[in-house]
Amino acid sequence: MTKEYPKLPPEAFKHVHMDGSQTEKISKPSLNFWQDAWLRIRKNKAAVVSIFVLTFIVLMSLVGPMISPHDFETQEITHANLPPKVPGLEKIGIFDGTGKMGGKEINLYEMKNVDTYYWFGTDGLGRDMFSRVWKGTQISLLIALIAAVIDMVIGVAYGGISAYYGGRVDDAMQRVVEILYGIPTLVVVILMILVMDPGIMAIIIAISITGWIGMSRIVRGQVLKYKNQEFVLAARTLGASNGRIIKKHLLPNVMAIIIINTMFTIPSAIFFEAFLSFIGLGLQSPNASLGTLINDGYRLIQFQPHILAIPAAILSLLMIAFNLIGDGLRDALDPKMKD
Amino acid sequence: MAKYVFKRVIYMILTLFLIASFTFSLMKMLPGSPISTSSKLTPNQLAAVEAKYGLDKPLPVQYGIYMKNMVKLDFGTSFQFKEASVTELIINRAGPSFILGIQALILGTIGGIILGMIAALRQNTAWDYGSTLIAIFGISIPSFVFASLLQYWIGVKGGFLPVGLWENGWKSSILPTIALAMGPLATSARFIRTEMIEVLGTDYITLAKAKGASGIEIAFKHAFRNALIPLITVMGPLAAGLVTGSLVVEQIFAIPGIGEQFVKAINVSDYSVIMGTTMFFSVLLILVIFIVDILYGIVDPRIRLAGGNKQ
Amino acid sequence: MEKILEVENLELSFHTFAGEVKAIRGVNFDLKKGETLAIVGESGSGKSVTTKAIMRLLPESSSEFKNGQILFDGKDLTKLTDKEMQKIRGKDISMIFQDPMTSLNPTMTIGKQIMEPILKHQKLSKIEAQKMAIYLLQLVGMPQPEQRIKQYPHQFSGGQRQRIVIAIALACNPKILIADEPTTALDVTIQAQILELMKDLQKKIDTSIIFITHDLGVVANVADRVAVMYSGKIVEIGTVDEIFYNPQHPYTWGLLSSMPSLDVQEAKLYAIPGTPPDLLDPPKGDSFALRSEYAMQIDLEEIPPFFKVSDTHYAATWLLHPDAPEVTPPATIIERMKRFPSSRYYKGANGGATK
Amino acid sequence: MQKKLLEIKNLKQYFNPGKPNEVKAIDDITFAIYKGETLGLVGESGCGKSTTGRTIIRLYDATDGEVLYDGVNVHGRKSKAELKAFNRKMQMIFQDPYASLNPRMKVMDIIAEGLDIHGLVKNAKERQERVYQLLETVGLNKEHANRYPHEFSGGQRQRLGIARALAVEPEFIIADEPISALDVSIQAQVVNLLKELQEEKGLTYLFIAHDLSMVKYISDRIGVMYFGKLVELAPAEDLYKFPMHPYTQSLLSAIPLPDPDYERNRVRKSYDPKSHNYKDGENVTMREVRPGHFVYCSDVEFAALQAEHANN
Amino acid sequence: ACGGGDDKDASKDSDSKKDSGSPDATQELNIIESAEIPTMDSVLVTDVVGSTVLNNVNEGLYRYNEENVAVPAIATGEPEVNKEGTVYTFKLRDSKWSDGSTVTANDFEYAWKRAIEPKTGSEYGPYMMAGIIKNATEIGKGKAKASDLGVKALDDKTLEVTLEKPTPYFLSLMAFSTFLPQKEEFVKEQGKKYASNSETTLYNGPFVLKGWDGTGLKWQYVKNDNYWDKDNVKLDKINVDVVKEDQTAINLYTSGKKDRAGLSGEFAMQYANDPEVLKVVESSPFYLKFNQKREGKEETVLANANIRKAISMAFNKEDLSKAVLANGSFEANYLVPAEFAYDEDGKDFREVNGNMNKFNAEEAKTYWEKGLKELGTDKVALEFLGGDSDLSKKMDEYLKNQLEKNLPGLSIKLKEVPFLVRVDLDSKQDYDIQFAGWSPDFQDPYTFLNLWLTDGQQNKMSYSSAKYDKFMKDAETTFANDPAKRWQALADAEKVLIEEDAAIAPVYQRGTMALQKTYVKDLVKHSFGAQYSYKWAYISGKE
Ligand SMILES: Nc1ncnc2c1ncn2[C@@H]1O[C@H](COP(=O)(O)OP(=O)(O)OP(=O)(O)O)[C@@H](O)[C@H]1O
Ligand SMILES: Nc1ncnc2c1ncn2[C@@H]1O[C@H](COP(=O)(O)OP(=O)(O)OP(=O)(O)O)[C@@H](O)[C@H]1O
Ligand SMILES: [Mg+2]
Ligand SMILES: [Mg+2]
Repeated sequence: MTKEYPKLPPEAFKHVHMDGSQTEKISKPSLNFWQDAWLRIRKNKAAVVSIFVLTFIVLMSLVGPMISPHDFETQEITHANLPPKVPGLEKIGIFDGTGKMGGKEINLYEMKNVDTYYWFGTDGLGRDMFSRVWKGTQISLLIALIAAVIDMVIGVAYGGISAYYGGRVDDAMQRVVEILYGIPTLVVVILMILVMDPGIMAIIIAISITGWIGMSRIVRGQVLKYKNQEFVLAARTLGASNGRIIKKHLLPNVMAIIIINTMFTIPSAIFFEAFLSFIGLGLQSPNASLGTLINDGYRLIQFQPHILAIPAAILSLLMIAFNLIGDGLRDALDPKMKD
Repeated sequence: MAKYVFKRVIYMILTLFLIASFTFSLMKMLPGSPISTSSKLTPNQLAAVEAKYGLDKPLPVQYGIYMKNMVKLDFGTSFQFKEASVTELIINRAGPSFILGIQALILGTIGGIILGMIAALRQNTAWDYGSTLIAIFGISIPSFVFASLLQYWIGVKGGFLPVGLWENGWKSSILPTIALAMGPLATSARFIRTEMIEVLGTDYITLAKAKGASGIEIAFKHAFRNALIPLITVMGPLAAGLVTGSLVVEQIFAIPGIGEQFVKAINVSDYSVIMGTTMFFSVLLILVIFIVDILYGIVDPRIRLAGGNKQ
Repeated sequence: MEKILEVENLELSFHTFAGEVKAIRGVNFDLKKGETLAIVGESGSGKSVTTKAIMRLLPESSSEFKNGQILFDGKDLTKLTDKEMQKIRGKDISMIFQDPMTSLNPTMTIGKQIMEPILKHQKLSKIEAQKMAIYLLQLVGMPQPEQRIKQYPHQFSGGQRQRIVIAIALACNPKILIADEPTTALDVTIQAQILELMKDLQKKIDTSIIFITHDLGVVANVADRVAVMYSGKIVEIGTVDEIFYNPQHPYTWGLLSSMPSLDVQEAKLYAIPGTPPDLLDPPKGDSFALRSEYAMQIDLEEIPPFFKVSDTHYAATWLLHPDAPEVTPPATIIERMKRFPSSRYYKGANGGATK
Repeated sequence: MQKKLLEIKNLKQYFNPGKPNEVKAIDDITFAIYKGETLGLVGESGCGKSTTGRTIIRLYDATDGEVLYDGVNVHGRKSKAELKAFNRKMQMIFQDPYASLNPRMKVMDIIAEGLDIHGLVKNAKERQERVYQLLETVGLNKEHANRYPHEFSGGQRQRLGIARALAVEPEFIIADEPISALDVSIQAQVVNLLKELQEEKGLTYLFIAHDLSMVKYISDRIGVMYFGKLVELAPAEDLYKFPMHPYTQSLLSAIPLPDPDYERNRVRKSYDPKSHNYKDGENVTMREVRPGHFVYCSDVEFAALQAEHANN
Repeated sequence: ACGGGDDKDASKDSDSKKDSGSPDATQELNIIESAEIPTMDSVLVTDVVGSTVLNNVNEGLYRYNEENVAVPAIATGEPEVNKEGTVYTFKLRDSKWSDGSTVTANDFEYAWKRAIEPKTGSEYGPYMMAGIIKNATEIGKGKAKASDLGVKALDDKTLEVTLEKPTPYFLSLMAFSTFLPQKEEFVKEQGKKYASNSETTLYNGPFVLKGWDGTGLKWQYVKNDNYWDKDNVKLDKINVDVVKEDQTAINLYTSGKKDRAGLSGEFAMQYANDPEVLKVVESSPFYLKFNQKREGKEETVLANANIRKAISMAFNKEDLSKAVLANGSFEANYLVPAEFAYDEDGKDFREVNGNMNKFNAEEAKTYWEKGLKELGTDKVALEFLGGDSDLSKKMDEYLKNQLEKNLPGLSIKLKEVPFLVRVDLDSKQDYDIQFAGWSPDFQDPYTFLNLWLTDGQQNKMSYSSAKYDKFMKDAETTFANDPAKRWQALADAEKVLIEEDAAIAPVYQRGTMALQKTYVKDLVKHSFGAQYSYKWAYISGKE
């Protein structure tokens, strides 16, 4: 380790005065929590793609029914059960309107003398699947959204109160949850729907009956964790009221988890609606949701695969998007992943 | 431990009591009874039939009788099947559902665990993405669609497994089991993946590596058991989910299960069957949750004496 | 003494969301047989990363060896395959971690955890391994080892768990024992016990120890030699007496001065101003210069090389350059230097203190 | 060192009383803190130091005993206004610099929280001025006001915690291991700051730690706790020179010092609570062995100690 | 006799033409049912599946033959009838129960009296007997005892039935399940367990039931060696499985597991030209009911005849049946179905009235505007009560769409509920328009037309026409023994109901389509009552 030390000019050894507090400077731009999360989620390709996909689907669900030349309700019975036909794509041999009939592949548009294009085909009543699918997406998303909001409100309030007040309150409230948890959700929901008029309202109420339990447990766990954190104790020693502590300290911290959990609640609400449709407790026609469309379509897999495939694909895309965004958010909002 | 079990059993009974009361009152709220709507009955016949089912008594009395009989595991007679006792009906029908449920739970969790392990151990590779995709498809495609696809492509087109019905022993159960297992499979795959990744980052895994343990030893001897703990907690809901799935899958595969019968009972307002089946499902679910909690203690030594005396 | 481990010019980076973290920026040191080398430095200076690099325990996906080598038994550890590394880990080199609460697998009996490296690296039967485990527990002073090997980690106190971790590390009589802040999470009284235990064991099995800590008191207690790290580099290395009684680097001065002494009542503690640099964007030149009151122009421009103070003592500061002006260290350091024979402030063995 | 600012009398704090998992976190302790002094409290992990601090500041309701602040019982029934007034007089600094700042709040709001709660500022401008001023007091600058806690290092965070406590201009501050989680080089910054503030504002501190060397540096008097009990209380210098309780002796003997020569010759004493051999019904209490130096001991021990220390 | 209009079970059926070919060695048929057997007690049975099974394992005095004509079965031939047409005396042939004992006249007497006994709770007993068999009505009202019923075993082989009044269609009733015999001794011995599984039931028909546990989804028919006409029964065994999903049924059929599967909707279209497809006409008309008084009190817009007429002509029935239902059903412009009732010359009842209120958008609109003017409004909102099966939902959507399109100002709100809920709402008259249908209980137009008497069974819609009631009264009493006049009176009543009053709007007559393997021969499908007779079926050419 012996070496020749470099020869240096004397001014190199001039003393410079250093102000230690200079290093206290933080060079990074100041970002708030959400900006920071956004920066991080932006690096998660899957989540970004999902956000785009989701945005696209949401947009389409709004404009889709309008851009189609056909109305979602109008029946053209002579055009029933047509496969998809898209101008342009038909030339390359896909979406050209061929379908099965009596075991043979034939162009059904020609057979039925139809010269308009149905991009997603038509259903058994000759309604345009394109506008129906987007309309259905709209309703599914709406159901999911409302259900998620209700679930969030009840779940957060219940879990929050239970954990924050603790002791007897918590004990009693958790017993109730335990009991609710012991009842098969499906059974409760079916029974509830039976006494209500079927329809969106019934579905939403059904989903909200027990859907919030998961959320309440998560929120409770989080609040329990945070309520004894030192920053909350600090607020208490400053004389902060319960309201202030909940509003300023607990809620903002639990928010991330709530949002993540909602990302997973939404697909399950959509899925649940589809299931209710299957057992005949879902939406009333002619309203469509992805669930009812899939339900209409699954029996026709063999002949009219498009009636199932398109809504199922959109449902899957939605699910995947929400799940991946949820995953992405989980990473982005996780304090352990800081920097 | 005994104290803990005792406490749990008390809670279970309480839960069941509440569920029973809840179902009872809901049933009474339902529009259209299987009897009053049989418009062909003459008034005095109606009276006779109502008397037979005990529907002529005031509600509180009916409730009392219902509760009393329930304790004796007697849920009355079905309305749709003349003279068939609901208990017998459930016993007859529970078998196939049970087999399917257990098989699906086993297949689903084991499959999910394998898938999740692969994803976690090969994080951010094609393996990971592939298994995540399978998992998400499992969550996003309704089980009835799976059932239909399997029935057509494997049963009809492939021809090597029964299309439906419950008569070729375990062979008949393969397709429905797969259709049912997709949900649990997807859920457990995602759970295990997340947990494994979490566990693989802990200090004790680093210590195990420092001891010279190989990748496989670490994954299975050290990480697996710890990653399993949270999965066990969701086994209860998973099992409950199978009940949901079974309604559909049984109907599609024409399997004489309890779920299929539940749907029918709802459609024909067969009160006693609805109530009996609800209670049956509830008991099952509560038991599953209970067993899961016990299992939890076995897998996780830290909570072995939960509720009992802490040392 | 024979060198058992040589770390040469080690450079290592992490790839993170925020960018490349240059955690290790040229680390050189060696370890001799049977000695204890302490690595000190403040949080984030790269102590753990250095040792984890030796053990190859860093996440492969995000860490990258940029340069340098780690020679052990003539092999460069940075080049070994995973399989080859597994044979070395736990057998030749073993490690004790900082947090006794989290370093044990909560779902495995401690017996199994102790037996694991034994079964792995020694040709022993299960029964022999179990005997060995009991012996090891006895060695680390655990009462009733026969019963306790069947218990789970949560049934032990923090101090006991740390003993178990030590027992695991000792299982195969390793040539090198790396202890990464093994006592930071413990109470002073338990810390003292553990330190004594480690010293005793070292005598028995004659291993070399790399001991990481930021507590200079602990260093004074255990170390034969000390390496001081700052922002990913070793800034000073020497025998324990050289570092404590004749420190040369302003950072070492700062560290030593900020410890209050039990005998003297200072009016005000010396505190290093500011905070350590961000390794995402390390400053040019001497990274300590920004916080140093002895900073010179050259510090802001060029990274100082190691200057030799004695055969065993090197420091990376331009202050040691033959042309550099002489500076006066802080008073507490001068106090220390008074006790060091080759120091210019030497005042005799007791530091000139009049008692 | 005349006026007693805080008096703790027979304070007890039991967790889960009556249940099998009962913890006697504080078991009957009595001491006083004088205005303007720093009382250090040391003891091993889990001996009840934090609990003592938290009970004093009313984060826990005492199981028994009294805490008198300026002669007023802190734990008595209080109106909202009284409580607020009390909250302004007494503040706390926490151990964990990461957990003690709300990660979702900006520094500005964290520090101003006390100002908001007590209505100490009239408008946004004044609020901002005050926060800037507080930041400067703790050696940070106003640019930091707009940042989030995770952008700060441990030492900086701890200084933020101090600024938050100072915002309401308290007279008495409980510092619960404010430096244990910090690096050696940063510890000194915080301790210096606390000392400076004390001189400037005449604050009174209860300084909790388990590291005797730092405590000795900052404290005027030191109390040693062992398993929920106060076992020794003495002026700092005196405690260090004449540790009397065997636990104190063991604690002192365990502190590693940055002095290799000293360390080579260290003899560690261990403490076994059974060594006292107290008999049933024996009167074991705090007794004054030297002026201001109290030890928890029995009559017999007291006599022995007095004999030993009489002429020092 | 089903009061609902849910078209759920419409798809399982058969054809009735005579096949030929020599039987295979293995005579085993594999079929599908759409629902479980609720009970095998012939006096309690109300559903199609139960009736079908009873039809194949038991035999009454009469049985529907391959041509859907009721012919003597246990009865040795046509009964003796007194000249007022009120006392029938049947002679019984020698036949045996499956336990070897003889079927006696007492078995009939016992079963019928058991059916009328209120405590038994039989729905069809009082319903089928009231007003026909002597004292049945009184017993139903509790004014007489079951033992007073006008049926009597004169000896083991002679059964005498006394009617309330002459009933021209009485003999066709004798093939109905309610009138099957039951062996008293056996019934009493089994007690509550009677007919609750295949072991506790006694059979006297072509087959016996095996492997039915009372609630299960499968059972078998095995040839009954004690059956008197066993030489004409060719099948040895029939395996039945309940499959509730059409798609599954077809998949089972395609994979060769089953010999027959119903077809509907898309499947029907896809298989339309398949040689294995059979089409059958059923005797069930479906129609819209117009409720004139909501809950029997407040008049609805449907009390206006023009509005009703407009609606009844405003939808395309042909498209509906061909394109929407596509299951073999066809347009109906009448109530009494085609190919159901014939006069003495064998002329279809339909030839009298022909079509009424055919689809005509123009005309409908004219009536509509007229009706709206009378009501003094230009907007009408109506609630449409329908079934909740996929098919009926699809149809409801179509109807809604058609009506709203063709009748400006009309808006329809669909309410799709489970069958029992619909029955409940129907009985409370809590709907505006209801989709409903009716299956005949016996082979006479009367079974349909009596539904809309002022207090008629389907008349839960406040329809009341003195003219209609008068025609019906005439048919029932005045012309009871004058077939030609009676026929005309019934036709007139139908004309009033549909054309004049548009009280209901016919939609379609149910037909079914099924896939059936060509090797299945002579499987007889009935157009009402029990669905199938397997007595004559056989397998030929499977091997
Ligand atoms: N897996 C990782 N990914 C990214 N950066 C890392 C990783 N591990 C360590 N670092 C960074 O490397 C630098 C050195 O960390 P290291 O853990 O070696 O510090 P240390 O000296 O051991 O500190 P401490 O006393 O806190 O343990 C730090 O800036 C740290 O943030
Ligand atoms: N909320 C609580 N419920 C039950 N037990 C508690 C609670 N808080 C503290 N304890 C127990 O009381 C005892 C004293 O705890 P305390 O936190 O006061 O110790 P400490 O001296 O501050 O230790 P440390 O140095 O680790 O901070 C411990 O045994 C602890 O487990
Ligand atoms: Mg470290
Ligand atoms: Mg503490």
